[in-house]
Amino acid sequence: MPATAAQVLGDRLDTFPRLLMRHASARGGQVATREKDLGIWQAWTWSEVAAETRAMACGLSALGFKRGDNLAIVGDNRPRLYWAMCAAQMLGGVPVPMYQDAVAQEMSFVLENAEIRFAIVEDQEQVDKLLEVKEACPALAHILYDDPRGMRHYNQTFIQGLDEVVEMGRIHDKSHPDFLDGEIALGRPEDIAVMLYTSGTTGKPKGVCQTHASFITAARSGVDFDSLGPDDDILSYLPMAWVGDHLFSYAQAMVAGFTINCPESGETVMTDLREIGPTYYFAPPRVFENLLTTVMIRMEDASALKRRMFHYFMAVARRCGAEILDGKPGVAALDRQLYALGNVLVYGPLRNVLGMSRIRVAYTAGAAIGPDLFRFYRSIGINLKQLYGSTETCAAVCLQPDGEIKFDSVGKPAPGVEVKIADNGEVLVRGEMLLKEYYKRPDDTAEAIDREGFFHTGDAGFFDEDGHLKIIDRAKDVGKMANGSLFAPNYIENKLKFVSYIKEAVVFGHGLEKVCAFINIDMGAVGNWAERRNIAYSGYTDLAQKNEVYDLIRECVENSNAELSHDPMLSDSQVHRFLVLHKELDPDDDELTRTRKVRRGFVADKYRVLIDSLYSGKQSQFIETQVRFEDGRTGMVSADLRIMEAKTYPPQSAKKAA
Amino acid sequence: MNIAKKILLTLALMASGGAVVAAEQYIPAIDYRVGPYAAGGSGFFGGAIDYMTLVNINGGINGVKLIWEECETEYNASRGVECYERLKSKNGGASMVEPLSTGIAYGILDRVAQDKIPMTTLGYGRSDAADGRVFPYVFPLITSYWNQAAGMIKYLGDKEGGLDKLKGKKIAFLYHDSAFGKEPFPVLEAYAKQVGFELLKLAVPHPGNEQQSQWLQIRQAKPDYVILWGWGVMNPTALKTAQRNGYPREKILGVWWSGSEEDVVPAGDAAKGYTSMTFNTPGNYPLLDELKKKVYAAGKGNLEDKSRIGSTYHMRGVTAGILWVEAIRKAQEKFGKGKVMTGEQVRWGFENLNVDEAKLKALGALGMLPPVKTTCLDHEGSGAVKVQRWDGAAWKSITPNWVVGDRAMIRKMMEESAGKYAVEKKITPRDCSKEG
Amino acid sequence: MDTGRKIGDVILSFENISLSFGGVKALTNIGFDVREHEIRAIIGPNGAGKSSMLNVINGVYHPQEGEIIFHGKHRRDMNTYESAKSGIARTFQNIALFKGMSVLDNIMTGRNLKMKSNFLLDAIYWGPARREEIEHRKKVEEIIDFLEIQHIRKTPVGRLAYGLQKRVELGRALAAEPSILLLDEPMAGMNVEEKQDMCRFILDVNDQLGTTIVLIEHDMGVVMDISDRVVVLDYGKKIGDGTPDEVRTNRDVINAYLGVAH
Amino acid sequence: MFYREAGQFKATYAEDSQIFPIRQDRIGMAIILLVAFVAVPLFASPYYFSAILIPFLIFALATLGLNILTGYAGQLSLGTAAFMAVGAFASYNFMLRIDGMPILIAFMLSGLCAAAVGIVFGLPSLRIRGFYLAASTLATQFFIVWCLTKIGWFTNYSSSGVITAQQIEILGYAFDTPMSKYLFVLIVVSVMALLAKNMVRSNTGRSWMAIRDMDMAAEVIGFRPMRTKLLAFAVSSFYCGVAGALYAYAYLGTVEPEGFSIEMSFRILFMVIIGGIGSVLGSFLGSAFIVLLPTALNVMFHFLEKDLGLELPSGISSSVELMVFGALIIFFLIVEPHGLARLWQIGKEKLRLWPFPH
Amino acid sequence: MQFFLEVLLGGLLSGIMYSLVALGFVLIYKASGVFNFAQGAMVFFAALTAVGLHDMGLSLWLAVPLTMAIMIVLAVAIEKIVLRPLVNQAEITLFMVTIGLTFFIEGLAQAIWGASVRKLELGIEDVPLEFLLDNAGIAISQFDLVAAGIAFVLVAALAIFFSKTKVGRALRAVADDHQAALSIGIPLQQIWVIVWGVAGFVALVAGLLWGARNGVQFALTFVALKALPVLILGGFTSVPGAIVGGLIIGASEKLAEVFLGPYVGGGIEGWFPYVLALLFLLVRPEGLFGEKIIRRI
Repeated sequence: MPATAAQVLGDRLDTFPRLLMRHASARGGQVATREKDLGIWQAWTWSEVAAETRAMACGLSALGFKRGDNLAIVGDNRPRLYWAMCAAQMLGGVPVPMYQDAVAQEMSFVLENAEIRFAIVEDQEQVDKLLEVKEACPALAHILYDDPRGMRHYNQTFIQGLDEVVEMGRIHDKSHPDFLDGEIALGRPEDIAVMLYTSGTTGKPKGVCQTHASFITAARSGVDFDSLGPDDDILSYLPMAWVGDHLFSYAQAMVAGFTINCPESGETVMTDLREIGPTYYFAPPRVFENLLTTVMIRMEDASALKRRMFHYFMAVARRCGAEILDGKPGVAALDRQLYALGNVLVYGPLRNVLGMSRIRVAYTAGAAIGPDLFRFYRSIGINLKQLYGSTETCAAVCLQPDGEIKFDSVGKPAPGVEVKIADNGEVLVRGEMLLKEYYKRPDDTAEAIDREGFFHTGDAGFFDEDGHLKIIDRAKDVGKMANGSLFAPNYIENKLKFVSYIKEAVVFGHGLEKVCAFINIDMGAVGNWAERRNIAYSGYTDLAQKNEVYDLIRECVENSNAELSHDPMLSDSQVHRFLVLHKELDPDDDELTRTRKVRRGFVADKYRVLIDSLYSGKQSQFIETQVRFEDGRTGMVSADLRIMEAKTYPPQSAKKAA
Repeated sequence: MNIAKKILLTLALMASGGAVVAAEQYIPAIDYRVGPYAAGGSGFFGGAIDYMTLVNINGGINGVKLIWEECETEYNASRGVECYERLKSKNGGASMVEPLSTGIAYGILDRVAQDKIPMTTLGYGRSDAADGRVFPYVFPLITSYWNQAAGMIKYLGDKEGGLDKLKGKKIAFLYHDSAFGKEPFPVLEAYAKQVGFELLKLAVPHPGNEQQSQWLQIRQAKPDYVILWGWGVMNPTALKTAQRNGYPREKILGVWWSGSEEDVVPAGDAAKGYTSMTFNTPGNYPLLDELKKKVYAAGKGNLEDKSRIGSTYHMRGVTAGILWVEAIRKAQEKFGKGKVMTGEQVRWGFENLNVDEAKLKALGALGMLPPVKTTCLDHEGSGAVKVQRWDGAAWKSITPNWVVGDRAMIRKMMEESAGKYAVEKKITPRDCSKEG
Repeated sequence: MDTGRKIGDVILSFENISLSFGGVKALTNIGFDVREHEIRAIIGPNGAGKSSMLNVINGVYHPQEGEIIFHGKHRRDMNTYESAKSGIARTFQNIALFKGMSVLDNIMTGRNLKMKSNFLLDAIYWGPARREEIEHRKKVEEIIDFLEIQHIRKTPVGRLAYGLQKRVELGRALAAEPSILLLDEPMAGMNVEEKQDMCRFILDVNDQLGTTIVLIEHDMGVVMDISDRVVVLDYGKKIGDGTPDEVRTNRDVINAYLGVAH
Repeated sequence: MFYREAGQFKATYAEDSQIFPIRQDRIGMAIILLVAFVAVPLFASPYYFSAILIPFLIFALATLGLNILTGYAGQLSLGTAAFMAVGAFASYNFMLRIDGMPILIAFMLSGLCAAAVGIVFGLPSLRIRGFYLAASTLATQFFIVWCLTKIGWFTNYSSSGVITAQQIEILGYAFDTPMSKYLFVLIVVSVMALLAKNMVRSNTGRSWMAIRDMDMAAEVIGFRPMRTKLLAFAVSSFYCGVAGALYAYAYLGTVEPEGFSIEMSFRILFMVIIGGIGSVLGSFLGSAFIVLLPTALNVMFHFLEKDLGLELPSGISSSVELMVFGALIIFFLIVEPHGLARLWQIGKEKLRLWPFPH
Repeated sequence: MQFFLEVLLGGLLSGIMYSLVALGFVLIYKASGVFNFAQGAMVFFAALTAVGLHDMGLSLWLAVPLTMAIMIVLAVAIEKIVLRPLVNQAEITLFMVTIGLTFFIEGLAQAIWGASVRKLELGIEDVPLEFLLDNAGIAISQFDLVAAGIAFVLVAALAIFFSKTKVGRALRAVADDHQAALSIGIPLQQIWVIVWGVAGFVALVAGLLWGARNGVQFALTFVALKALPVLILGGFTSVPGAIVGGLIIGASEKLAEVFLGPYVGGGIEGWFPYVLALLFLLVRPEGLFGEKIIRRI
């Protein structure tokens, strides 16, 4: 096979199938994919992966999969599902990875929209979902499953095991050895490589069509940026339908030739992370935040001595850890010594138990990350960086270069990417990694990409003095206060949410005199805090209304106010009054989206009475709300909510200037 | 945590202990003061240490002071070996060792030869070790088990009016069922054959606190004498059981391990009139008075219970002390007076001991122990014993002279046995004619 | 393999089995049969002799009277080793796992009859012994995968929740690749979800591996749902035998047992 | 704390079922072996060899033997010393009566003799359990020592029943110094410990543990109780037999049957329990504890007396040593009823999860 | 025949002495499931304390009750310091802890009273009954008869204690089922103190009798070894078992030693009782009076 592969390839590494073939010939014996299965890390080398993928492609072709067809891929991160993407690409088709936890109805839109004929799914569960919507999607002609467990009695002819198809493909490949190479050769960089559906906060999902060229460009710039190579390991555990996973686990892996590692199951991700100890890691802020919370909670149970040691060295790390990681001068010699000691006693072991000992580079993206959180990881020696991007930009607009990490910016534009700020503050992007189009949505495409070829990200931001991009909010959410100053609710909310005690915050201020806020406390963190102080409480509602909790939250709000006062553009957005809600905002009550974003308008309407009280200067307000429990029943929660004033600070910019 | 640290610290100290070279003659005291045999251990080592204290008070051996260090073995062979190994190289090296335990003596038998440290086994251990050609470093001083057994038969014969009168008699041998108890078998069997008495061997399983069946057998067999070869709790139990079975204790003759106060006192009245062997003549001696005056009056006595001064074990310890000191003194005569002797030199001293009556008299111990004269061939040096009787309050000697059995016969047996050992261990016996 | 199970011939049958302990009769004149590939349930109130029946099947108890016909051979009783050897595996009413061992080791024990290594080879742990160990480990991992207990693979069984222990015990029995599987109240003490899982496993085993299953269970819903035929015992006597529907309408059974429930 | 397990993933079952799956453990073990085989011989004094290390290793081997029986197979035994005696006297006779018998073969054969005796005395275990079995094994203890005392042939008709071990010589090299004896014992013990570990982690060990944990279930899944129990008795006795031979040949040199007394059996049982039931590591820890503690206490008391001038009557200090020893056993059992091995395991877990508490 | 009778009687009387020691084991095992290895040490400690006090000038009538008080203090201390932290631990752990206790008690006894051997006179002469000796030619010790009498009184007292008193019934309840006992409100701790106290009392009686026989010395701890085969034979949990077992063991070991011993070199008493007990167990694994072990699965 290498011989033919070489012929096909030439030197053009411009499509993913060609990259795969190249790896198979250049480093055929090295491990390409691992999966924890049956107790051990099963491994496949590049040449095995190439062979499997070929066979799968041939099999698909034998079933009638043609150039231009879309292939739905549904399931957890399984090696064969990754390979299936490449198999589709070999035949000139387009893989459409879908969220595996979506319910059948949610799936049917994509299936219909993308005119899916072929679907490769993980297991019985996904097959069942597809069968549920099959009526609605008459085009769906073949469902291939990876895991045969429980599939014995599905005797519908259109349901087949992937094994069978691969076997069929092997025979097909043998009898038509040139067929697939020909198909691969037909592939062009400007072909659409993958279609990723964006969930979108409003409206129906849109299929973002990305070409081989754009994803390879995006991947390559990242790979070069951090000099990733075939010896790196990454844990592939994020949904395959998310652009982040596609960039890191597929595109970059194909470009750099590093190993992707699929966890055994959702529950074992943390264990598997620890076992593999990846050198390259990617996670949304939420994951890092949860990790930190568990670290802190687990440390609470430690003996007093150990706890003291931990906090002492964490203080040392806060003081100088990030600077030492950045290789900045000016760290006191004593601090360096202490940090080295801390590295033996705390940071090293901590990285180890988190499974991050071997990490060279870790990225976070997808949402804003709290500076404290960010600083924590960097200070214990994990090279965590932020990147900025979206599905439409192959998740690669800005990156933080090593040594130039700022906690509140998303870094500098990636090589080959042009970024400018529109007059209304919106961030505009141009470069090869832009989407080709929204699938079957020419209007939307035209709206998103202007005539100059700039993509409108919808985010508001600005460049700071060092040329780092700072994102403050969604452009459409940015409003004006009554006095005309900028009001960026998400920015303020995120600031509040970075405190571990606050889970959600909703601020109001657009067109108003001052800013007020609803707060949701974090049950875990505050509960723990309360227990340590022997504050008894019976549940969320009770805990939320404790005086001590209010004082705690006020402190948090005031801290955030103090920080805001330093920002010339946002110092008017300090929170004057707040209340702690009597219930947690919940997607089941439609207050949050499924991705846990606040539905601002809905909340404002639902709690109108509370907002009125906030602005009317009342000290408390009674409210009764209907809630939906997990089992579908509904009930009422009521409480007399206190409203509290928070201290605000005069703008500090004047001083700074002086 | 703290304890562990201390242990480490002391272990470290222990390891470094060997380096100090002292101007004192050092004797490790591998003793036992707890456990079932504590009475013997504390009495014996009490006596030996008391005597050494006295020697020091009197100015040492030509000015050389004696020092000693104790180590508790609990009569356990393994711990005894550890004690020996730990103590042997301290304070410039041990000059000699005396474990007062057959098991420990066996455990260090090879080691003392290798370390060139003489070991005395006063009245126990391998009898054939008296053959100094095969066992150059072992000294079963005064009387080995075999000579003692010979002495017993001799005494019984004398009692009957001649050894030949024992012909046709029945002698029961009631023994502790162990190496110790079986040691005199060859001698007794040889005598039985030679003299023509019937030997009835009765084993008492360890620890010997129940002897009903043995004494019933004795009651039925009605032997003329019972030789009691017991140890520890076996002794009072034997006497008590004899009484309850109506066997006259006057006809019971005990080995010296069955002849201490500790063996008879618990038996109470059942012991009155019982006889046993000893190699000390019970009584008071000027030496004991000196001990009381100089050592105990000064509060330096080793025994907690002063009434035990002069008791069998204590006197036996004093006896051991005398012999040790005399051996060192003898060695100094050859290798330099006032110097500290090495183990090898002390060995020479032990091999050339000559504690005669004049010497004993000078020490204030005339008659307390028989004269001892050792040679390269004979590491025993005496072979004499006495018989004592318990009168309900104290032991009284009942043989005016020292009793000695057929030493020639015993000597022959010893040489045979030692020869066999030498062959097994591939040892070439020394040629004593070449020894100076 | 292809189109599901077919219930085959009788492979095990009992005639007039009577068992007593020191005068107390546990079973009296019990007779029934088990067909290949079927799921056969034994039901009855507490103390009806259900567990005793299972104990007779795999040779823990030896009946005083009666005959057992196993694979066409007539015999007075079974013995534990032989029955294990001839492919009868079981679980126990009160979980009988090896508490000191991990889940993995517990299931590995189930494969002991398939292992040829001896203690000398084991001691050297090189060559055949090691190869064998690894080979069987693979099989065991498949069972672990099947029962979805990957995450507790190396946990000592003593620390597991009840439901999981039951699952591990089933795993141990499955490791022997039995032809007949005796399950003594596999769902006792489980919550609804755990019961559903267990049901699924039992059906899968029966279906995919063709294993004959003899089952004691209290949950009537489950029994009637999954079993092919049901024997009803009461006070050591058989009072009913037949398909779930037949049993459901049997007068004696209703009086003795079901009547209480419905 | 020292454990860095991230990235130590297992790609094969062979890797996963190693004795030490964690790299740091392997390194630790390598260091221990290096110390035992190189550093100790270079730096230790003869005292350590002959009074501490050799008995420690020999008792560790005997403890390992008993642990196989009691810890793994669950059969409580109090006759360990008797099996050691069989080993010691058997090897003596093999060496004595067969010319040119290689010592290692003699040890093997003596182990086999002990194993045979073990099988015979293991037969009651098929019916008797728990303390009843333990007390019954005392029959072994007394009977065997009695036989060795009574039957002259065993001791080559030595008048007192004492035997003197021949020199250890392999291929002309005589192991006659404390260090060489130590190395000899170390090699034997290391190899046998490895073999034992292998047994307990494979089917043999599982069969023992199955019988121990739930004998009825073990029987039902096809383990044969008789075979399993007797195998445990045989293997256990084999280990004890070899330990006994080493005790005679590499440690004491001259032994009497009474030396293998019931106290010794108890001592070994203490080692098993203090060290940790069902743990190979525990056998070594237990042996170290029981062998070293009295010595350490003795040394400490001497230290207190001599260097701190704490004058105690000589009898009392021995008694107090005994009391402290007893109190420490009680203390350790209260702190960790499952022995030192469990204590180490907990500590290791803590280190692995450091800085987290659990 | 007469000799046989003599051996038999002697054996039976010795057996009673064994039973006395075995009784202490049974009490503790029955009530707390602890195999108390320290029973021998307790016998030694009790006897040594009594004699020690007596030697200090106290009359026996004072020394013995005082010793009993000390034994109760010891029982309380053992319960508080040793047993309470180990509630619900495995049998073997509890067994082991009593071994630690053995060392401690032995050390304590010798630290207080020294290691020397002491004499104890109870005022009962240990001589053959002349009447029997003269008429039947059978030597039976007066002392043994008294000891047997005391043993029987003790057993009777214990039997009454167990069946008639409230505490005794509570003890039995605990023995049968810890949980049940707890649920009806019997404090386990208190029970343990009582049971160890009673065992201490039995140890004292055994210590006095054995001490008067053989002298009060360390070797008293060895009498425990004589009690073990009695326990195996009689069952760990049965008071009558201890008595009957003692009688059987005593008689048979004497008969074996006298009539069998001479053929095999003698000294077989050490192991014969164990082998006998072992053979017996093979027939009845739970001992003579032990509760039947039912293997349930």
